[in-house]
Amino acid sequence: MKKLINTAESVLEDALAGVAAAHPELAVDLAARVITRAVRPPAPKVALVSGGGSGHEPLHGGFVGPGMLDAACPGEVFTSPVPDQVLAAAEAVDSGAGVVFVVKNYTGDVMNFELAAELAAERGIEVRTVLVNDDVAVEDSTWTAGRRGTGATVAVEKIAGALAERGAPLDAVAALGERVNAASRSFAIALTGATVPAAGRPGFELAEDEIEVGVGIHGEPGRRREKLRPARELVAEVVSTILTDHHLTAGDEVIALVNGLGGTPLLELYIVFGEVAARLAEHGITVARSLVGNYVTSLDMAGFSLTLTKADAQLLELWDAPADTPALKRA
Amino acid sequence: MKKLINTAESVLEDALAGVAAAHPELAVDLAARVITRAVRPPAPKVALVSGGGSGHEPLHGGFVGPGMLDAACPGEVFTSPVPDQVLAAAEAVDSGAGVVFVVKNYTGDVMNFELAAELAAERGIEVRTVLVNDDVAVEDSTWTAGRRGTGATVAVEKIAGALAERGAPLDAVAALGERVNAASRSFAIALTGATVPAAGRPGFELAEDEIEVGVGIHGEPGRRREKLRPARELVAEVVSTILTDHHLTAGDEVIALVNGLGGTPLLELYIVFGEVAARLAEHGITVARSLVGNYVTSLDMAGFSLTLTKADAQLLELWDAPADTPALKRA
Amino acid sequence: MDVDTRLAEDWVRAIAAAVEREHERLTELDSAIGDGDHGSNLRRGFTAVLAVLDGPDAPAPDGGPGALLTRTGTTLISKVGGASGPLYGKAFRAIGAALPPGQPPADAAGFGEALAAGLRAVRDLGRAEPGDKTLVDAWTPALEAYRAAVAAGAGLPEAAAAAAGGAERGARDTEPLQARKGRASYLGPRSVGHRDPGAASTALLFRALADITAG
Amino acid sequence: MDVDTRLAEDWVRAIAAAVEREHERLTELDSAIGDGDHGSNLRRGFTAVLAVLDGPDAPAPDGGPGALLTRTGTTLISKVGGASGPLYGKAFRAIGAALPPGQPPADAAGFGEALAAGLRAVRDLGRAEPGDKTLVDAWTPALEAYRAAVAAGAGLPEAAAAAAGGAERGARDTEPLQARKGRASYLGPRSVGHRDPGAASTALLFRALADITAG
Ligand SMILES: Nc1ncnc2c1ncn2[C@@H]1O[C@H](COP(=O)(O)OP(=O)(O)O)[C@@H](O)[C@H]1O
Ligand SMILES: Nc1ncnc2c1ncn2[C@@H]1O[C@H](COP(=O)(O)OP(=O)(O)O)[C@@H](O)[C@H]1O
Ligand SMILES: [Mg+2]
Ligand SMILES: [Mg+2]
Ligand SMILES: [Mg+2]
Ligand SMILES: [Mg+2]
Repeated sequence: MKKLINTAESVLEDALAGVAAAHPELAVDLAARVITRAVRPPAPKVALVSGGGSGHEPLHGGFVGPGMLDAACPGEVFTSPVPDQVLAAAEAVDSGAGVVFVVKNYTGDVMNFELAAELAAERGIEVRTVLVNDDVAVEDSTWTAGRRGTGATVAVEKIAGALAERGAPLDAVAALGERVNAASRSFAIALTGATVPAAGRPGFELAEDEIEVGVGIHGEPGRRREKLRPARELVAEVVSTILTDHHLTAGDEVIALVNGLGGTPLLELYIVFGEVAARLAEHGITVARSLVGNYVTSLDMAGFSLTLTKADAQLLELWDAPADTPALKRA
Repeated sequence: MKKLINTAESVLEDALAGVAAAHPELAVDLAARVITRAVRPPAPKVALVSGGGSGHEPLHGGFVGPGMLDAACPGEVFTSPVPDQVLAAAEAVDSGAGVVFVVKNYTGDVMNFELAAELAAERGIEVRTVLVNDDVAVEDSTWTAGRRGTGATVAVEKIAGALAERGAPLDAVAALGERVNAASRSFAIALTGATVPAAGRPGFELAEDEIEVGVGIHGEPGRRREKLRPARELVAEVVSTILTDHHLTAGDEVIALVNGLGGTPLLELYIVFGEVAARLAEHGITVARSLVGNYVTSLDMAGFSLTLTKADAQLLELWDAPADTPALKRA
Repeated sequence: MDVDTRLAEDWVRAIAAAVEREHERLTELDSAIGDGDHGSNLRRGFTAVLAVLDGPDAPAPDGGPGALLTRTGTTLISKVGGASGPLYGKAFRAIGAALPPGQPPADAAGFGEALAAGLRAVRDLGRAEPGDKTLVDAWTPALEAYRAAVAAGAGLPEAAAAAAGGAERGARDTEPLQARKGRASYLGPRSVGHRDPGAASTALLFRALADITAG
Repeated sequence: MDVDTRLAEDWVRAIAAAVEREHERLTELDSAIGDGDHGSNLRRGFTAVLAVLDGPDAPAPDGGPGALLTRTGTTLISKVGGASGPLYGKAFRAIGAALPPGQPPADAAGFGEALAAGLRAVRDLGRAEPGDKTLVDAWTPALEAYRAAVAAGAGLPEAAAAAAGGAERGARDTEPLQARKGRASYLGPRSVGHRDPGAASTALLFRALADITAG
């Protein structure tokens, strides 16, 4: 394992010190492990708090700022934050208008945010939770912990964040977050595993011509292993997997996110995006807005995920609304 | 080699199709291989044109837009663009006020842009060339082709771009670009080699505990190979190498860019940035502005580069000026 | 032998030592069907628990075993994260709550009730059924073996030894199961053939109890 | 044997074939001390040259060798990129310019002047001296050997064979050199011990000339 770290144990601490040094527009509480905006928005405003394991940067700290999150609480690498942290975040940003937790659907995240919500309620903070579960690689059945939350988190944080910034009430912000999630589907393919610093080697190893199809963002193996094929074929399959699940039809508009998992060059992500746009055009679906880049990563994993969010006028208008965060800016 | 591509031969073509699909704010001439702004700035305005081999994304196409470049001409992977391309870019964006070529100092880039400048002159376009050569890993002597251009390119394009946007004349824009370059120094360390699609395997291979010190952004090997050490030690050495060359002293302000080479997670880049800030603080140097992320990459290479630009009021003011490009936005 | 504060502390320290010894194996199990952090999660948690026990703010020696175990649970919740943090944290808090202060130290049967409360807390929070390939699959046979031993007249040492055996059997028996809860469930049929990391750590927990109570 | 359009075209096609055959080796040489693209650069260039020669807009058979070689150079400039694109492109354009239309086909001596113009163009643009570890180090001994052969009364076939030998020797002799130009110069002393890729491709170019002129 080769990594630019000091020790495997201090990864989160050292990275937070870097975030603090790099972003005067953020306030980083190194002890509580909470990232907030340096300048608090005018109260009252519904606050958005998100968090999850580290290793997915810029998610979530990179999305703290006007128009998106009020606070992020990063856990250890690939490990959900602890309830104390989430509570500290909620207490730091609640203006009395309540707090929306944006939680990706993983057992650990769900439980830790649930405990934090209980503690917050005890302290008189009103909390709503938006559970993000967009990954169609996982069947949503009694046989699984439900669909994982991945790329849709960006859309939820952007769109619900924009609504909150305009002063909408707690239930409206949470309901919109849920609507964005319900309108979103994702699917990922990995070319390599991810190496957690503390583990020291990749979560899974692939041969020189193998890919992991339907992989998760924590180095969880996918549902099957296959031979690498040209981008065109891989994308065609990913698009049709999502469309099958999503019931998108000709004439629909989408927000499309081609997301790098951390180790894939932007050059390749653009190739993937070109194929996505071409395949969607064949189905009569219009890409109304798009993002191409590393937004929800999985450490050094090579590969990509595609997220399609079915768009309508309200979602697009809020997607276009101003945002000023380290990783997503809109004038 | 595992890459998300269709064929090694069509990488650039396919990626440009993706750029065109992803960015309605850009105009992509797929035949000429030139990226320009979709909306032309009001004429007359000095135009900035840059380009170089592909594989360094978001450089340069990601910096086309208000406040930065007018056009980018991407060559094949790690290969400078050809003169026809550069000429096409210059012709597309010259408003009569002249064109500044921002050229990274590599023999191929220098020659191709030089030929293009001759052709442009023949067509009555006034051209100035700003040569970027910030890489202190290379000695600037008769024993080398001179220092390479790396991370400083971003600062040159941002700052000179801002000045051009305000209507400054050709010589002033070029002079400022040169001043930014002269104020900048960079140094890079790689943890892995980069794999050019057409070559099919890494330009160099490192053992599980080796790093390449003073590496270039084209997979050119560095000046020496060493054992990996903690980020703190690597950064201390990189900072002191740059400071030795740069004559920065206590009280100076810098713009600091911690740049990922493509395969390194943002989490690690923040760790590196934290160390950079701490080391500079020890020297009494203030980080006035910073960027942390993938800006001048080398395909899938793991590693980072540090660029320090000595700042003054003018440079900071222009650094902060509005920009609206895919990879760098400022309100 | 009754469950006094000393025994509770010995147990927690023995678990911490076992986790320190075995964390790489736990992480390896988690790499196969999860995200490769179970060992480091528990290690971080029990390192924090030891720091509490050795720190200026340690639970008072006369505070009773319940307070110590509750504090252990609270510490795990606030340090571990992931799925296992809340689950083990809530479990220890429930065990602690079942050993209230001011009562005489629990005997083997009483401690069995406390362990049952721990399992109930896990199931309430995680909603896993036996057979879902989680730590429930180690804890359930551990508790059954413990109770059977107590019913047959065993004291704490024998009951704990039986529980350790039951937990280890249970952990082993997760191998052929297809996971239905937690991260391993995403793998579908590919989760079959691997031991559940949480069940493996539960086995460490009961083995530690057997070790410290054994002659 | 004189240098007519047919011979010029044969030469260019033979270079293209050699590049197609050897591009992986050239890229490998460039990986060691450069950026690993020299083979694919030249391959892309000569593929384009062949497309021109075979295309609707091919140089007229009666246009003369100069026009064909100039066109080859122009195509290389507009397709290759990198350092080698302008260098070889300018070289071919200079060779072509030295064989103006309306003149009788050059003989061995005349073609030697054209080859010298090619080298001058390379040196004007790249400012490399012999010993800098560039294609100049193959082209210079090739030209010397060619001229020596012509001075000794040789015709084109023998002169070309001599040039090919000189170029190959020159390419081999770049191995102990430390690079002072191009990307390899960044390596400093680490460039020693590797053959320069551009010198190796120049050797292909002269070997192709020898091959097509040989009996
Ligand atoms: N719903 C659940 N109920 C009980 N145990 C669970 C549940 N979900 C996961 N687990 C246990 O948690 C273990 C994984 O813990 P850990 O790796 O620390 O957390 P994470 O899965 O968040 O990375 C699994 O092996 C399993 O035994
Ligand atoms: N200044 C120069 N003069 C002559 N030849 C040069 C010069 N710089 C580089 N070269 C030649 O170019 C070759 C590299 O070509 P190529 O790999 O295609 O371009 P790049 O270095 O831009 O990737 C080198 O091996 C060397 O022979
Ligand atoms: Mg985890
Ligand atoms: Mg090159
Ligand atoms: Mg885990
Ligand atoms: Mg090269």
